[in-house]
Amino acid sequence: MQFWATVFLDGLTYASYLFIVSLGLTIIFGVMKILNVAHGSFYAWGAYTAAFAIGIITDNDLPEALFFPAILLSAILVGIVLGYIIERFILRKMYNQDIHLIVLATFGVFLIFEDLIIITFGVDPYLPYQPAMMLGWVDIVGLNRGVYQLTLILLASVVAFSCWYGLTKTKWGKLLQSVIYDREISEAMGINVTKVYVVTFIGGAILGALGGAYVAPTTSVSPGFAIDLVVLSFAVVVIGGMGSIPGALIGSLIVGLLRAFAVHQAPILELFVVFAVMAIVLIIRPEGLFAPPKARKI
Amino acid sequence: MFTGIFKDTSVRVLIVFMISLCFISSFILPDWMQNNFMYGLSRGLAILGLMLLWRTNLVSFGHALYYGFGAYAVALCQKYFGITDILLRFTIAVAAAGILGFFLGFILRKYREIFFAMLSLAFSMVLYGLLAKAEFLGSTDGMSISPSTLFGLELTRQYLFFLITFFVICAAVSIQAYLRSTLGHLTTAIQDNEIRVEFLGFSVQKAIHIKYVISACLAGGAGGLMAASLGQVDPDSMVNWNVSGELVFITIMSGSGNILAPFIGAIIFEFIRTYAFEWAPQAWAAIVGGTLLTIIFFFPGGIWSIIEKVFNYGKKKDVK
Amino acid sequence: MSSNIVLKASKLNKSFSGIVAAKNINVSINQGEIVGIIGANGAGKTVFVNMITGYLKPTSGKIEFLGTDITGIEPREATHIGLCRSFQISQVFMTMTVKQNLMIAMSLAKKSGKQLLDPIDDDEISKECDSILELYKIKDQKDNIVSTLSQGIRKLLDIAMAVVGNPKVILLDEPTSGVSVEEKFGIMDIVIAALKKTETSVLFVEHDMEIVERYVDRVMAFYQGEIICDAPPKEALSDKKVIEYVLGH
Amino acid sequence: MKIKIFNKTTKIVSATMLAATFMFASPAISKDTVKVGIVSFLTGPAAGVFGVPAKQGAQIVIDAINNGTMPAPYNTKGFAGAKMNPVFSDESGGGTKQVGLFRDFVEKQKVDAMIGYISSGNCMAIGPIADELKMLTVFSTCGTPRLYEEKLRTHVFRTQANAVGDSMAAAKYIVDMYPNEKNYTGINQNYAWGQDSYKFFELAMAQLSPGSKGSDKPQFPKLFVGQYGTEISALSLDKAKVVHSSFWNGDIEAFTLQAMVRGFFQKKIFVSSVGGSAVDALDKKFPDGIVMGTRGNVGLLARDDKSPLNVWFIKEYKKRFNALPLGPSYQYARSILAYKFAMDKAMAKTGSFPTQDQVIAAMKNIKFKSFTETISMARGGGHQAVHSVGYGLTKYNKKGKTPGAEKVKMYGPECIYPPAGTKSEDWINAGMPGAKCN
Repeated sequence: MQFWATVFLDGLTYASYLFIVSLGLTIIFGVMKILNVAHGSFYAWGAYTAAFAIGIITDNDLPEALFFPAILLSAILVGIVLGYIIERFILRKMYNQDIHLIVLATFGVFLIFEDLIIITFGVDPYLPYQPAMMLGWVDIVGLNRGVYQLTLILLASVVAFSCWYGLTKTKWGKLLQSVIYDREISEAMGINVTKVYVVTFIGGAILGALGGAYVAPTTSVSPGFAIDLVVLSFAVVVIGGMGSIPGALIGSLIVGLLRAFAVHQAPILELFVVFAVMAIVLIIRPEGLFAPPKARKI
Repeated sequence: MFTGIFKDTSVRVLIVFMISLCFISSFILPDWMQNNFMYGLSRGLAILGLMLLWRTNLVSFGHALYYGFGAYAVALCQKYFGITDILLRFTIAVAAAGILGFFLGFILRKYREIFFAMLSLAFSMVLYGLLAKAEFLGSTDGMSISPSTLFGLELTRQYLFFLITFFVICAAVSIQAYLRSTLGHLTTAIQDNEIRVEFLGFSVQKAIHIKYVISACLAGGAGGLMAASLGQVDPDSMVNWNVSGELVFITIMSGSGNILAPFIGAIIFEFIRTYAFEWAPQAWAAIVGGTLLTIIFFFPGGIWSIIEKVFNYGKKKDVK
Repeated sequence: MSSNIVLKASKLNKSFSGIVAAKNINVSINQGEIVGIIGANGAGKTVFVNMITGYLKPTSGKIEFLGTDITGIEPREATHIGLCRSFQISQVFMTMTVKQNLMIAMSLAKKSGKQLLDPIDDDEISKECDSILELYKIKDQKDNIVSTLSQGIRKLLDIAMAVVGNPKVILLDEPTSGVSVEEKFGIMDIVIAALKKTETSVLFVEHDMEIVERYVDRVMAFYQGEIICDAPPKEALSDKKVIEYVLGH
Repeated sequence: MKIKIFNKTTKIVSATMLAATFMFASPAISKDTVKVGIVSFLTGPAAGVFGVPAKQGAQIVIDAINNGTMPAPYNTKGFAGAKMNPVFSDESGGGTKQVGLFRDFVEKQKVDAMIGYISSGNCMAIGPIADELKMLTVFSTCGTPRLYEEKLRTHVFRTQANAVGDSMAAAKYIVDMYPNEKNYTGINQNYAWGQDSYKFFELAMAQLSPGSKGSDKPQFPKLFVGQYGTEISALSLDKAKVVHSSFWNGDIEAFTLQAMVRGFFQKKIFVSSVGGSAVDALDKKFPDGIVMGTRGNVGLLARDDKSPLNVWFIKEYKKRFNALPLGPSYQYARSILAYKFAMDKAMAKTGSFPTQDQVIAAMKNIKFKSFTETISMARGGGHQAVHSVGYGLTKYNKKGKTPGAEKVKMYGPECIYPPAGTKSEDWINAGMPGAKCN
């Protein structure tokens, strides 16, 4: 009992973290049909900026309550700035290009931003542990849990809900879905697709950054810590179905729980299992478990 | 298959280029450059393989799977059977990758575009997951590889380089033979119109499968030679996803114009890497990324298109 | 007569999830015969053609080709046994030249197995291609990239690629659709002349009644998946069922 | 026809040659400078707390020796009189890439020696190549015992003792301080260093604490993962109270943080063989009472050591980088000292500027004075250093407002390393014959 509860909770925490990051990735793919490797940069920059902000707050002994707004703001800031730059100056020039070229371009962008981090923030690791420390821990089924990590689950649920609401209940969301469904038609219907793209990309970027920013307090923010995450979130997105939001949710749950179980039972399979599932899903359901609807083209 | 292959301009240029490369690098250029040529030519084989797929508009974001598989095949054969003969090493690497490619091909030949890319990525990461964690495979340390021999004799770097060049020539020439064949043209035709190919009476999937296995063999051979010339294999520099990305990058950088392009591209990449690392050890990734963007935006045809402009060579002979 | 029946379809039925697209179709085509298939859109013409060439599998029924049962074979096998087709929207390799298109088609028809690894530019095949280009009057276009050529030329190339293996039967799916009025007779003259030479039986789907009257020996009129009339053009086009359901006046 | 092709190709060839001559660049070395490649992590997760402090430690000593401002016994100017011209390079990117770079250093940059390397994975990769290319190489930090136990090296030295001692000492410390703890588990990075560290910890425990039992699920996460929530749960569920870890770089910090906020250290006895760096990074937040090692009498454990070299080093380091030197700073500086010692010794012997072979001969079996103790290259055929290894309990020093340690125990080399020529594994399993512990 305790064992399964633990595995579940570990998995859930990890899944929440994956979900926030891969949600941005999947939305960007769904709308723009772009597989954005540079998503890792959003994550890393979000983390660094948040770490930086937290540093400022603690150094000046500002009230600890500021931590959370600071985290949120740095995510938004990073998302808007990086998102806009990349969309405006790289991707917009490539929309009609071959999809593989675009992936490669984002790979290039990723490499560049990796090093820009070192130039901007230096190589010393940042340890913005204060928020996590502030919340302390609670005992769940006889096991201490960092409260901060648990709030990650909360954040993920909030993001998931607002995302669902935004897409299904608001005008903007409907707009977005029509673009996802068929770009040409929507353009013909007079939707300003370029505008939709910018907003989407920035939105996705903010989510990526938020993932990083929120995880920052639980880890040592050091150069190159986004590399593994990029491909991991790819796995999540592919498993769930590229461009599908419920897919991202299910995908991250599957990956999170599987990994948790592997670490507890057979640590050696930890990495293997995730990608094995990715491959299997692609083989039996190439479109992913939750493939978004596709416009039929004759 | 090979009848009159040596009348082919591309083949002649390739051979002359390779031989003169051997010449200048052993008599004119400083020794260290030989390493870069060696790595460049070895990796070039993998690029050649990706180029083939690219001509059918298939881009594999997991070709490091075969690259690494070939390399580890060499490493394991040394560890367990003490095989160090370069000919054996090359054959083993090619065969191992070929077999793997043959089986995965049955699945992958059904896939196109991003799904093909993603599934290949998944397969390569499965291998990575195993190698990085399995202690008997050296986990993230990988394994070191002793210098190659030939018929029991120690090989100097010099001769290793010559042999690699020789392998490369053989491989490239056979690829040219393949490209000028009906089958070769067919695969470019597939990219153009699959339905027609089916109604001309040839199975599209079969054609793609054949091509996939060929490119797997090339990537495997590349990995094998790389392992032999570097003396070390490890998952992060042989199998991880960013290695695949790097390979695709070099492919785009080289351009799909000609069988010589991949090798020139790969060699240039080696020099970029070396100098980026020497001049800016903390910003080499940015330099590589910058080059990548520059190529994509300003030279979509890759280096080969530049060479064509400069020498206005190869236009008519080009298969496309 | 029955001796030289090349293609025989009996009791063909096809339905897509309940909707009937072909109902109890019985057809037999003789060697060298030229048959026109007419009918309003959705009458089941193309479905019929697709079933014959194996692009669709009939729900029930039997197709015989030179006496052997070929029901539901793969398109490529159909091609191999000499049952070819052209397409409503011409299916050619846009990025290649006319000659290259035909070279690929020809060498696939002539070569097999290891031969496929021999160089494609092989003199005798090249000669044969030229003669076909000659036959289809597109020789002067042979070094142009297809995407730069007119619909008419593409149609001709499309058909030429279908006949390289000199098939017994060829199905032309609306050979003149999308072709300019000036071109259409020219094209048909060329095609029919060429196919008559090789004694190939032709089955072609056509909307254009001028074309039908002018070239076919026999007309099959389709209506709601059924053949409502199978007769020489004169009678067929004066048949009142046909006038009512097909010609629609 | 032929001629035409020939023209084209000659063009291509000449172009290549042209390009080549552009790239032509290899400066000649005069005898008044020695060019030395110094490799440590300058990018990636290991840069901040390992690579960069290591580089800084080296810089201080190199400059001091070049200017002759180093305290005795290293107060003579230069290395065998020659100024050292260091070329710093990045260690990240995996062993294969490092091997490629090593070849560049030797054949392109024509260095006189190579110093450094932190990751055991890289040392395992570089070792064979160094011998193959006949390049004097001094490893500073990496600790896998395989390096010399697989085969002796001709051109490779290591001024840092290997993992055996760290694990032995850890086991001894546990036995001394917590004699009743019989169950232990571990979390170690999944590569040479982590695997060996835990392996020898297990072997040592089996000998030193009869009836002790290792967990059946020790954790071996991949390097640089950064998220350990699940591993921490797994360890917490494990009934073993002692948790051994050889984590280093960003990982130890990430782990400490994530474990700290879950009250992990209150429930477990955590033994960290390299954790020193995290202590400074977390400063006063770092939990007290963690069994902390620094792989030798350096860094955290050497803060109060009053020997003149050490005092000088800490002072200089503070002055220049406004921080305290960490373990790696000591380890790299130490390698530089060993190199100078050998150069001068060879110079004194031959009377002229020594060749590489003379330097190698000179470096074998040396006993050279390091910051806190004299280190002898007494193993691995005179190529492998041994020195004492200490552990202590972390204790924040309220007055000095600096992290520190209490209950520090140092274990001498003769106590924790096998005698020369014996394989560590056999020696431990045989019950450590001839071990001299005080």
